[in-house]
Amino acid sequence: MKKFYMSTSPHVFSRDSVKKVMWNVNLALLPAAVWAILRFGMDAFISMLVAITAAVLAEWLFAKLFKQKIRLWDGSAFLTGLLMSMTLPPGMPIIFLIVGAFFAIGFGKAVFGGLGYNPFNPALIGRAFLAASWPVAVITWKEPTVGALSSISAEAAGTLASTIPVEAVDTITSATPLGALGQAFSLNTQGVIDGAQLDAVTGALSSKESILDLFLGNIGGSLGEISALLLLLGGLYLLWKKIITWHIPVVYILTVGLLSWVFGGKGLMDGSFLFSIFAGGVFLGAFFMATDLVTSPMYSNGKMIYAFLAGVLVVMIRRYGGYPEGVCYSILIMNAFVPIIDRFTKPKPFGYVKEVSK
Amino acid sequence: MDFGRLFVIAISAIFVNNFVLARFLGICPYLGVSKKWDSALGMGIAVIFVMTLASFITWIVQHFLLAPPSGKYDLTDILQTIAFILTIAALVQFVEIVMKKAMPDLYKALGIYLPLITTNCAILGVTLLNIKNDYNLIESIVFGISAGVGFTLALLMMASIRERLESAKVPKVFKGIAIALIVAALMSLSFTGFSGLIAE
Amino acid sequence: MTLILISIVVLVSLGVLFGIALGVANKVFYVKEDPRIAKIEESLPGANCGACGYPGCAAYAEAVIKGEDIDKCTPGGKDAIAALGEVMGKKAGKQKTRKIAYLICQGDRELAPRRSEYTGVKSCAEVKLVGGGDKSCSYGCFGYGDCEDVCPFDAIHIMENGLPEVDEQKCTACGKCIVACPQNVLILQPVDKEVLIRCVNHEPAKDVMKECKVGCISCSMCFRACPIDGAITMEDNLAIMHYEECVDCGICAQVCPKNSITDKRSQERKIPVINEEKCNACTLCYRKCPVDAIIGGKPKEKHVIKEEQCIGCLKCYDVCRFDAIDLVKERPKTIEFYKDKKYNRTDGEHVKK
Amino acid sequence: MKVLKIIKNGILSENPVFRLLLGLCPTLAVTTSANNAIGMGLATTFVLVMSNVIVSMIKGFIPAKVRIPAFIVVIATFVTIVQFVMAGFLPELNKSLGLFIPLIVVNCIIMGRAEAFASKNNTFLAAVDGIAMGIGFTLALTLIGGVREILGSNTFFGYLVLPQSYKPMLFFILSPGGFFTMGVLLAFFNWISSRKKEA
Amino acid sequence: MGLLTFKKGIHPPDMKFLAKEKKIRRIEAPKELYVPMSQHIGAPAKCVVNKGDEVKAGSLIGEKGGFVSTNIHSPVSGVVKAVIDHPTVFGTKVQTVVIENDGKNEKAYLDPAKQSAVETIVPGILAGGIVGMGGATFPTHVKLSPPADKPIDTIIINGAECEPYLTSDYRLMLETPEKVVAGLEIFMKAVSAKKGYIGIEANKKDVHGIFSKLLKDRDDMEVSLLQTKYPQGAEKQLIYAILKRVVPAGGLPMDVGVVVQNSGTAAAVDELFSEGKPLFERVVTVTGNGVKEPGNFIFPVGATLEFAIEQAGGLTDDAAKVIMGGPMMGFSVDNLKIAVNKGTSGILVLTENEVMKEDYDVCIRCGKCIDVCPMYLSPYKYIELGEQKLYTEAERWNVMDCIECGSCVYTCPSKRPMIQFIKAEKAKITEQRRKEAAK
Repeated sequence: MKKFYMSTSPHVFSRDSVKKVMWNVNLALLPAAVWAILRFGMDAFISMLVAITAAVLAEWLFAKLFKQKIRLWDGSAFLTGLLMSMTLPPGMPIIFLIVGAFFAIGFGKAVFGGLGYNPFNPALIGRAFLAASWPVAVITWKEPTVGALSSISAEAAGTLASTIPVEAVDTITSATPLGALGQAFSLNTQGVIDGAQLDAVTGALSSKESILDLFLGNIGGSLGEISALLLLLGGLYLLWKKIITWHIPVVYILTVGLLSWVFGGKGLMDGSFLFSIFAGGVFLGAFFMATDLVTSPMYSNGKMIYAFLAGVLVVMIRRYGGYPEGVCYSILIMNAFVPIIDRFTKPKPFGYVKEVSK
Repeated sequence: MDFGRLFVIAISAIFVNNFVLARFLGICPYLGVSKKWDSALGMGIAVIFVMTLASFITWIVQHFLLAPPSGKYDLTDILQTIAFILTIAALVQFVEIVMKKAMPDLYKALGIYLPLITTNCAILGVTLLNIKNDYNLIESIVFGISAGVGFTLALLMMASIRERLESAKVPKVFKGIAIALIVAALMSLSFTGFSGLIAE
Repeated sequence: MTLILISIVVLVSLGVLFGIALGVANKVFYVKEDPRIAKIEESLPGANCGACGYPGCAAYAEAVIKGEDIDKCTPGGKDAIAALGEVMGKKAGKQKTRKIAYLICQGDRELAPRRSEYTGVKSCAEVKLVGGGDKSCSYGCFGYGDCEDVCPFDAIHIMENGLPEVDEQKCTACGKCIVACPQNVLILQPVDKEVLIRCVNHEPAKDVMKECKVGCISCSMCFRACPIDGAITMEDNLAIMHYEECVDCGICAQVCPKNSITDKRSQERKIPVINEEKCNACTLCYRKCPVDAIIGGKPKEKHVIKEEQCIGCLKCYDVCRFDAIDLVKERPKTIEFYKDKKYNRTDGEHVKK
Repeated sequence: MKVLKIIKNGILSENPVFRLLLGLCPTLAVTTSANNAIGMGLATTFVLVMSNVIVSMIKGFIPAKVRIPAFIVVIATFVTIVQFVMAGFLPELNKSLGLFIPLIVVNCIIMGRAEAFASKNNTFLAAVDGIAMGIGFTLALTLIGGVREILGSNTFFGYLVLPQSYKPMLFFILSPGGFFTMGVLLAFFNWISSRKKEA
Repeated sequence: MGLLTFKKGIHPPDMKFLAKEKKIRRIEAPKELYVPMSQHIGAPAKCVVNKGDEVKAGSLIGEKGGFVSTNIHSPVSGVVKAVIDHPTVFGTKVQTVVIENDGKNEKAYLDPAKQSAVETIVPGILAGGIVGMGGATFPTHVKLSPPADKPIDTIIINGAECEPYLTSDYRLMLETPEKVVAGLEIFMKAVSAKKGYIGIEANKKDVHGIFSKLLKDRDDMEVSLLQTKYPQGAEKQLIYAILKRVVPAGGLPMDVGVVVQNSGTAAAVDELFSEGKPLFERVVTVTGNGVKEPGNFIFPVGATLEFAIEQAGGLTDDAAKVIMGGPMMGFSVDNLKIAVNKGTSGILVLTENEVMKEDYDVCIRCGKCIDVCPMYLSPYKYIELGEQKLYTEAERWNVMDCIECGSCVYTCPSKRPMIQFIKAEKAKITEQRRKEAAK
């Protein structure tokens, strides 16, 4: 007699799978990654290649070591590697990338039982580990090899050169735009440049040209933070594919923008909204890191709380903290709060709230 | 009174120099009492309570007994450790006795955590730091409260993550304290993001 | 010198102050509690380290009073366990015959094949909810290993034939597998239990034959051959063994046409004969015989086995200290003596009466 | 024989750090270098031995009710002595150990041993136990400190170990590195003991 | 007018094209019928016939065995061949009357005249053995006997048929809409409800049009067009969609003054009251890519699945999974001897390629199950809790409110079997509650 298949209901399924989700995220990152390679050349390509290979290898190794299911090609390790390399500047020493990828996969993920159980975003853990281990390497920016634009638009640099001391210009223009802003503020507090000169810097940075450069990606910085436009495209793709929901990116970006506008400048309501959201990988964080399915809250109101607090942290760290960008740590810190947020945002089941009475 | 300074002290104690994650104080209860949310919460509240009281009383002991304002003698070096630990031990016991009688409900909820606090180095740490940093009475109390809040925060985060990890397939050798330490490491790594937030 | 004096004064005044405060507080706020808590607390190291999972020794002491295990204190080690055991009176009682878990189903992958392809959670409790399981026999062991999962002693494993096997050495009869088994095919029996009916299928013979090659077809052969009254009964298409009556003679296993009954000693089953020279008339075998098949019992009277009455349970053989019992003759499948009357199990009781 | 067993207990089978998980605060905080670790270990050992000895001597005539405060006073006294010695003779070490010297008072190992062992055994055994536990603690600390120092600053007791080209991972001497090293070592020892059981 | 709907839910491909155009065919009853005594939720009926008894179509063979229970009638005329234990879809065996069909088709219907007075409606429905025909098989007379403190003001006829593949209700409503309306009228009379709604999903616009026409001049009845979404036909969701009333958790529709009845039930009630015909046959969709000629048929209760599938041209070579009911909530069966019963709205056969065979994957906490759960639960959690056997905790997470619609599993990228764990947890909790109640 023929044997039939048996299972509980339901008997039909959507066509989603973990593999599809992960590769879709990778796909969404592709434009930004390609742009980074175009801008930084081989360095960027090698960075990505090494990080991805190391991550996939680490996945295999740790799965063997901890006797877990080996899931090499479902794209999750690939994504971790790619994301990690995109948070780092081009031209990182290869060995650092390998160590970072192994740490990210091994102790960011595998040690908790593999995909789905990690409380922290492994790619960011990898980055934070590298930042803690070799702090200098992580902020050693490289000029883009292709295209003639420096970290801030040439015009802005010209304005700066005419108003502030040369040595200050050098330190400012060689960094990323955000780094430049941070340095300008610290130079101001040190008394190297005065208030008017600070205004010139901030003015130059948040000028239309500069912001357009930021948006289009004509800047220096880490691989993934240079083109807000392409990241936005990728993010919209994810939204369209329903892999992420709007809650986290929208709330996160708005919070960062608004708070930067209020607190980011010299006085209140003096910062630049657009500058703050286009610079420093906010889009990368908003669409690809904070929304990481495993490490973000489960419920929509929780997602909004999470994104809001992360946004607050970004501005806090940028404005008052020791790091110029803050996206990485804001998300990591909020990752630690996710179980608590989940605990308090569980909605009441249908029938427990009297929504409409007769 | 300088509210700005108090705010800085509080932020510093809660986030930047979190007692557990940055200073390594109170690790034993941090790892021991973070298996369940409920006990973590109870422990946390008890710690906040005792830390605040201890900050207050040891400040008085320091400034009126060990090194009185008259400046006639200064016993800080010789007696501080003994005096403070005795004070804390007595305080905890006193609170326990009073609570048991006067607030039996609260005692049921928190009482079991009280003895554990005597040997919690975070408490002694707070009181010693109060003196070391030359805080005045108000600042000491604020520092005590915020250190407790910071401790509680770390404890609650740990507890909620560990509850989630209950269902995770953590490798056998890492089960229990080892994985908790790894979580603490990653948490501490995240909290390095706060570094430089407040120059101390 | 003055510094030292002041120190002493300060310290003493501190001590006195706290002493008085605490003493007064203790008097004023006195609350009664279980004295055993204090005793247990004393036996604990008092480090309040939290290793037990409780927030401090007092909390653990209270939990112990409420029934928590006494072996949770790692710093205290064995001493603490012993001390706690004393307070709680939780010392292990007299050792009875050790029990282990037995599987009472023999329907492995070949004898009782799967009737459908189950896709879902690999767990017996879960598969049972899907149309009563994927096994041909809906009473038997599913073999998805819920028992294996819950065993805290690693004593039970699903073998290649799809059935669990119990490790006699490791099993502690904790009963967790029995609770976990949704089919109730695991039972606890003494480790030396030899004969077991290994089928729980209540269906009529026609259905059972389709489902399983070793299933009980309720032919009643075992029931009829069994020499003991009430040791095997037929209930609802199934032979049921009543363990408190069964004497492990293994006759049922011999007659069962479907091999649904197993006997660990099936090869040895013979009728014993007492060697007169070696017999010491110690009455051990006489007392042990469950069916009164041994003559003797008076001093100096050597024992003789009543052949027609012997059921071959070999209890005498096991108990004899003088090697005076030989196994000689094949035992008949059914013993004539018990054909029309069953015997009441005696277990030495008759000696006293 | 008993002495040997106590020693083995303290160092291996009941190692205070890796087996009993006591005294973790200093274990994590001061192990940024092998030097600090050994300093902390020896200081703790001293307090441990002395308090064990005194406690075992006074155990007879201390009423049960004030036992704990009395022990605390004894321990605190020795800690104060250590503080003075450190400040006087090892100012550098004193500085890097900082707050954690007075905090030896609340190290669970000391209270724990006083309660669990010293208050039940004679002075000699108590002293042996103190030494064994102290050595176990010191060894564990040195191990952690060594690993962190080698990986985190490429030195061991201040001497260069790995070739210069190795760029030390600062991570290990930061606070997360402390948790991390301890966690991995703990897992490692779990693995060893689980293998032993199987063998 | 916007389409009415509830919150969350999923949009599976409806696959109704397979049998949508097929007219309902009346099938000659098979030679042998297996009529189980338990075709409804609640206590099984007591068998009142013996081997050898002669029965006619409509004669009583099982009498209700409790308050929540109902009568069972013979679907054909013939002889009782045996009373045996026969497997059902749940894997358990229940008492079943085997009837040998003599092909004469003699009738022994109830007297229709006696049944139409208001006070006799509910007893009449019981006598006719009517149950909810949407799949839940809850005895209809119980639903229509609300306690005095819960007056019913509205009756909703559930014509949503949100399960993919199934078309039996659709065909029924399309071909005999007047029966559905007449049934609704009887329901409203029975509980003196003032308003009646018929809920139709937007993928059945033609049915909506027919009802609109039929009800054009009536102001006590209305037909509502619902968004095509699963599980639109679940009671609580339907009530919310049409009336925006929220049935309290653990409560019944009668708590908000509503009774929901399936369209098939309405038609059956009409047949009972107009012809005196008790419920012994029903429209069944036999569909799926695993049968050769999908279609809609009227089968007598007790016809085996084997027979039913035979009528639809038989199984294809790659047929791999047989499901009684729809693909979302139906039960898979491994034995084609199981009989069609009063609740069998469809028989679905999936092919080898359509069956999920892979093992489920890990939870990546994407939260999709939460986004679709029409009961606002957290389905992912039930696997965590089920694996650790934390049943009390699961109860605290409101597992008992789950309606087992399967939306979570459908949408899960890892295909995690949440419904299976939920069913196990519910079973455990119910057992525990029963034990506590016994104490």
